[in-house]
Amino acid sequence: MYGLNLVVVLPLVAVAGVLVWRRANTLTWLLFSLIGLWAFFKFGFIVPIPQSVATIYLGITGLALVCYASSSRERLAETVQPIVRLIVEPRYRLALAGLLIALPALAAYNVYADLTAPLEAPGFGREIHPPPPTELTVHDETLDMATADNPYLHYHEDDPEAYEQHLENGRRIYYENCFWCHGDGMGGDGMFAHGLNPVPSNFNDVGTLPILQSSYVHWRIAKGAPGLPAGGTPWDSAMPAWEKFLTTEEMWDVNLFIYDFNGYQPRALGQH
Amino acid sequence: MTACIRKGIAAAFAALLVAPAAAQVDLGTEEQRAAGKVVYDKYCGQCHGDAGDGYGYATPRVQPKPRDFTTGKYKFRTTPNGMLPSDDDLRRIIEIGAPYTSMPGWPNLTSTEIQNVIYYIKSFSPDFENPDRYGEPIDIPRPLESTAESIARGRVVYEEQGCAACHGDVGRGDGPSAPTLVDDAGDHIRAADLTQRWTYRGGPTKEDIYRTFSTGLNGTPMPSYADSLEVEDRQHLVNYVYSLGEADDPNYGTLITAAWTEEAIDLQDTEALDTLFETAPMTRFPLIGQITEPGRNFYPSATSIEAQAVYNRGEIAFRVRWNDLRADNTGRNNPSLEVPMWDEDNDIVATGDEGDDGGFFGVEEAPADDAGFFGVEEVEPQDDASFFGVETVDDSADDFFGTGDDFFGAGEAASDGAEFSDAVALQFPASLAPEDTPQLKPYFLLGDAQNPVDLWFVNLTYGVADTFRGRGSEAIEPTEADIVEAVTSYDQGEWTVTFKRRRASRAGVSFAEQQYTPIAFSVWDGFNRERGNKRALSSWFYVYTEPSVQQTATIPMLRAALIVLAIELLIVFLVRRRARQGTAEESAGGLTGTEAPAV
Amino acid sequence: MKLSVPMPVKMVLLVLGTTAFYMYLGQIVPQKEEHPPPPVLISDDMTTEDLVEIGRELAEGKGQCLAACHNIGSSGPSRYPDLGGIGERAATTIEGLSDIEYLAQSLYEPSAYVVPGYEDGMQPMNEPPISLSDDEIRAVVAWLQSLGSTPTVTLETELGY
Amino acid sequence: MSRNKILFGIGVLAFVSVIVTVRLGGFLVDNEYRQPERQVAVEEATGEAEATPRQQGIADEQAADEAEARARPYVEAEYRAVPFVGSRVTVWVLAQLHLLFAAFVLAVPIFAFIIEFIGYVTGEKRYDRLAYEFTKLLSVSFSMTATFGAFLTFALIILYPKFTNYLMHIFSPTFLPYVLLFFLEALFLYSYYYGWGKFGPKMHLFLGFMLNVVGTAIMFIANAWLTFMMSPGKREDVDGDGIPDFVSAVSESGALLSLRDAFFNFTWMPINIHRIIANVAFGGSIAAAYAAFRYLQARNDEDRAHFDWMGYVGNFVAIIAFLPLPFAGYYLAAEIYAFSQTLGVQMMGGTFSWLFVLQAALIGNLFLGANYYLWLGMGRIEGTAHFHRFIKWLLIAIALCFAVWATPRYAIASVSEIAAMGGSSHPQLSYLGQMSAKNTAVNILILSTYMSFLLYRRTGKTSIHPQRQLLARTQVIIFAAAAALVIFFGVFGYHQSVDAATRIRFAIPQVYSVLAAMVAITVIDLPLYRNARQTGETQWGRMPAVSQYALIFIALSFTWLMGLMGYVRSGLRQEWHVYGVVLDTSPDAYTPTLGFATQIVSVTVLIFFGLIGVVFWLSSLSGKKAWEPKSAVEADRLGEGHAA
Repeated sequence: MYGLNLVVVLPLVAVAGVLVWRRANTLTWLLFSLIGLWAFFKFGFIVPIPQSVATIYLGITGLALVCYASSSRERLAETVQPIVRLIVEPRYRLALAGLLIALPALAAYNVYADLTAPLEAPGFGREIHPPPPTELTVHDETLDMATADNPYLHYHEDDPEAYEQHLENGRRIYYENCFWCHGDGMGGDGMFAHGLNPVPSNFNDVGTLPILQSSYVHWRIAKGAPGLPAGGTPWDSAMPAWEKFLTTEEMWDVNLFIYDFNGYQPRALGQH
Repeated sequence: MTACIRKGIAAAFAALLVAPAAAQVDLGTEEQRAAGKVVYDKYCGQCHGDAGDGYGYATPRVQPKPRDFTTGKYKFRTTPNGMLPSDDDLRRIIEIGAPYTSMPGWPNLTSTEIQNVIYYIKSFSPDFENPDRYGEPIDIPRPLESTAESIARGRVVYEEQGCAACHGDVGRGDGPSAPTLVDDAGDHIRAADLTQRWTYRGGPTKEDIYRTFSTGLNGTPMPSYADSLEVEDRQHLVNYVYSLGEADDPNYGTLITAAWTEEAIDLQDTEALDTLFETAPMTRFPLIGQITEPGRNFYPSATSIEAQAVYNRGEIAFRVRWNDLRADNTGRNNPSLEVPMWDEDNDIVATGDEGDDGGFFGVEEAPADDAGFFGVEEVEPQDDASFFGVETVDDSADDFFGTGDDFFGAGEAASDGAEFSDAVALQFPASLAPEDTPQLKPYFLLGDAQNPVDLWFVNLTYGVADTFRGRGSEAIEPTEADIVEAVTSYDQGEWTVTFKRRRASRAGVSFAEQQYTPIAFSVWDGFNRERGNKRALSSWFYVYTEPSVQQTATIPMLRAALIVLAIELLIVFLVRRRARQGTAEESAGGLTGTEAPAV
Repeated sequence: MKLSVPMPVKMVLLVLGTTAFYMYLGQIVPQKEEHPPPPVLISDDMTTEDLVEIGRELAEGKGQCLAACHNIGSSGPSRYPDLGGIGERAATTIEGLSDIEYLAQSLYEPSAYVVPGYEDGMQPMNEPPISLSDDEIRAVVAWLQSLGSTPTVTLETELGY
Repeated sequence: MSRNKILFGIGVLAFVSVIVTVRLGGFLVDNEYRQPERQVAVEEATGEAEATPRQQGIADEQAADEAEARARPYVEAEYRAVPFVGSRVTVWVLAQLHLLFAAFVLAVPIFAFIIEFIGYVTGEKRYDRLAYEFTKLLSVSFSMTATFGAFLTFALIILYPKFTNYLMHIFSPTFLPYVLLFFLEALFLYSYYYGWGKFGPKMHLFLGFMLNVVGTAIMFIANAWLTFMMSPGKREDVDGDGIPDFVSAVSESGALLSLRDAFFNFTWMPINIHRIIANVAFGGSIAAAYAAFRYLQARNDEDRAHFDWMGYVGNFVAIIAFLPLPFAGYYLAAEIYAFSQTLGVQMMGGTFSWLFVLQAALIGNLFLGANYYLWLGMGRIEGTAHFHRFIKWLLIAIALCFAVWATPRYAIASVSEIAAMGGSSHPQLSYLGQMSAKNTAVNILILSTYMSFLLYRRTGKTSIHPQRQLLARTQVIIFAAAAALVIFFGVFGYHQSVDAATRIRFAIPQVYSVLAAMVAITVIDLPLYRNARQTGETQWGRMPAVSQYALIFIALSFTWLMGLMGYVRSGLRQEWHVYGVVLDTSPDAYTPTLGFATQIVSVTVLIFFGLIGVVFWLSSLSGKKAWEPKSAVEADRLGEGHAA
């Protein structure tokens, strides 16, 4: 749901509910907030968020919690008293000793995990949908990207038969050329997808086709990886420039087909 | 209403009368098949053909070929050899697919949809109406434990049954007969590489392996051993086959860590070299077909490659290994060989004549619609013919009869002489982007005009390394700026190639310590007629030269622990001291401080 | 004795700690040092091929053509026209102007002719902040010609400016 | 032997040994290669003592050197270098220090004057005293500003002679007015400060007013110099096509065409506006830090109460000025973009894009610190417990906005993370990395901080307005509506039907709804709490020490932020002294890394705080009791002159 990992999020919410119900004290709340948010940032998303961002968030969280704990005398006392009691009162001696050992151990483990983490190739920033050019020339035909639309889309209303023909042609093109990477079901999981980085575009995804104009998709089909701006890391992408192999009509047909197959409408033309 | 009930009772009686054989004939209702057709037309027809004849849009470029549903032959079944599959068998393949083929799993389909599709698929073949073609699913016993004895017994069975003839002595799919295997349609079919369990089409578990032995793969040379082997021997065989592979998962990596060594790297001293590489970390990288530039390869032979690296003060060495069903070390090959457009389509095989001197690749050319498909860029048929003709006449004669073949009997190899040799290449950027712009790399496919790449190429006919500079697929030129040495060996279906070069380079990339260098791989299988741009390749990965002086984790760990402990003790000390001191400040805690006591 | 840290010490610690924290933040973000483009020298005996090479360097560096404005074959930013194939188009863009004249005009007086569909936003290349010399502009013209056609400019060519 | 004698002895000894060493060294050098035998031989042969070849050689060399020195033409140096640190860092640090003190000196009179005016109108004495306390900080800071200004000028002339000369060429006519204004500034400042209580209130206010006018004028002149370096000209639609053209103030070779255009150049006014607002915020925070310093030093309740109040007012001034600062910043950035796309792209997308993540961290800290101080301030007033429950929600809102603002567009991520995300943007977080989300966050931050103020304002008071319930509810509704509008535009911007250009334009209604809400709520709040019944006494001076450290933290963050923004404003020009006209050809022409810049900024900030500490200390002296002799004997000996 919304990219959240419910297995982690729901228990956290449940614990929070219990704390509300049991009227937990400030210290418990603070500890819960810190640990809970840590768990949320680390495991709460189906697609995990990068470590660097999680660190920023946790830093802000920590700062906010300190502010909260010390924002009034009563609250500070509420927060600090249990800790002072733990340290001072003899009956907690065992717990204190445990804590004294556990925290350095945790720190040591953290260092260990850091140092022995498997090496990784250096990362890079990549724009998934980089800005398109304003104008696109395919096979000596220049399109204004802002206003161009699939020339066969209108057959959907005008001439269903011709529409079907274009769709069928698009289907042929797709399964002759595209499905090795983009997948039989267009999930971006074709038989070669596992060898590619970045992974091929997933056309089932609501964040791909519906947010793009069909002219954008046409640009991507026609110019492929070599036509990407630097932000799209053209050197890594395996998308061919299909204008070398396909006619303009064929590219528009496959464009039509992938939208139709997934039941999406291209994003409406922008007002310019 | 009553009519309905009556009809139902009648149907029940009818069912009772024709049982038990007819109970298995479940062809679904008209509506179910119609519903199945809708799903089939959307998701299946493009490969299996709208008429179920296994000839869809994708078929010409796909290997193994999509199932022809009109024949009623299915590979992966729980039913005895020659029988029709059960619905569950069909469902299993639809749900999870067949790995490393173009048949994906369809997790997006509901159970009902799958059932409907099954009914529709069944309607393509009249066999499904014949109760005699149905067989009881076999009983798959619980797998035996993989003891040494069991594996040893399995090995005996493996040898007795002649498995090695196709699958090779250690299971790399490199048996002497492997190059000659064809399925019922006459297409070449690869014997499974038993060492790479994740590529098993029928599944990687012991149950899956047992099932394949016991039922055979209909339509392929893989027979059923249900009659020739006792259940127990099959189970031992399962254990042996299972022991050949290391994992169910290839664990593909993204980085080679080049291990530091003080020792000299001598390519000629095989033993020392093996010792060097024994400890270097090994990474397996996925290989895929080159399908973006002309000379596209939709069914590459190699699906993965293992790589290692070691380096010392002056030199760096890479070792790569991959499995190949035959050492084609007699032909020609180089990265800039031209590949005619039509050679992309595996479909040519289907109509090929075994005896033809073109081997699997008859002269029939591409189907007509394909010629039109490439429009202006199409290679003219005349050229095709002459190009092909010249090639085959010259090379197959020279190479094959001239040099012979160490690994195979002349009989097997005669029909498909090694026109092209196996080859491998490492690819590096010709120069590294400055440190602060790590994102700039050359195009992964042989670079581009502005950002060239260097290829360390070994044609396994000669076993020496050549260097090429690539500025895109069309502009690959030999260079001699740096000397790369190589040694090669082929053993039991596995190629091992070791490259060595000085770390510093005059024209190409230098390997500094603790540097991430992009690396990519290409593998050519001569048997699969891979040459030039028709090859298996990888996208960019990295090689990291590990620091020559390794640091242990102990001291940093101790330091962290001690610092934390010291802070803890300090806090405990301060708090206790303050608590002892009295009562007044305690309630205010550390907040008010001492300078400004509360009013 | 009451254990307490004196106020000035606390204050100094606070100041040092906060400053150090911000400095640390500044160290962990990606670091990039930008150097001005190196000067490109044009000597009298350069051939057209040399000029193309220098023109390309100028276009990437000092001329800032490719940094934020133009692209070649639709790779890179695309606020202004694609330069891919411009050498071929240049001869026919404005009637009466040869390709060299047209390219020179575009560099010296960009506003004289604006490719339809684009805004007039280019700065004259011979004026600050770009300030290319006439010879450098010849080199850029040679490079532009080489995109899609054969360069013919030499250092003697009259550009008409 | 007395100490003085020992010291004297050591001095003599040192002097003698230096002389001896030098002489000895000279003797050794002279005799190094002497060959007595040969010299004797020559003497014998010719009968006269000839110069040795070596001596001859030395003499020749000297003569040649002298001749060369005489013939050497005068060459004007383009650059001179400072060893170790380099010229750029020297000028950088000096300029920054000058600017920080100047900002303080310009800002304090603004609010001192306003506070004095309030005191004059309301007749409350404490305002007058507060304004005086602020002004006390001025005189030392003023000398500091002048000192660093002189330092900076010398450094520029010595280290960048050619460029300084060029600036003189352009701006020489402005120097005389500048000096005159500076003189007037000194005049007004000292008469304002020393004339406290000596002039009539109106006259004194007039002096304060003039002080501000003159100060602002000085800043405007200096701004012209530095903005000229960034944008040497203006934009005007010359050819009438509706698109503004760039009109350069100087010729191609750099000769001045129009002083008017050079002075009123394109970025001059945006910088003026941005600086005035930023100065007030900065000045307020420094004054608050001074109050904190005094509060922590204070030994009696009266002082504590006074400085608590002063810190509160200083912080209030800082935050109120800070609220519109992001908008002024956007305006400045937009104008820079309009002046030159290259500069604009450089700033937002290029080298400096990470700087703005850093800026987000600083501003987030500022907001958090300011709110925190207000919440602690509720502790001054009795019976405010029921307001504490709001703190949690305000804090959550602020932390959320802070997090959104600090979310980078493209995160630093490892390969496996990128592989998992399918790119360097996270499918969910990438929305937060965009301008639209950040605008939303800033607006909510501002609204939340305003809420904190509002809450603080009503602690200890109960409205006696007849319509109080209705009015309070209206306030809540306005607040909720503004927040809802901001969030609606922020979220709706990402809807499929909205394209990117429209989404960015949604920032305008967001800003207007926030501003409108703040004005409307204030308008309602004034009558609502006029003559409100006091339910709890505000006990000034009843603040925990940590709140005072928070004030110092805020001042520090402000200073650091100013240093950082100075780097981006100056660094934008890259290798140009004057953008597009005078190229920097010194070895320092490159743009340093952000890491290096933050080091320099940190060093500058530390120096500034060291010096401002001295200023604080000096100012605190005037509050101390006059020195008195410790004993009667001493008093007798020293006489009675000190008593005054």
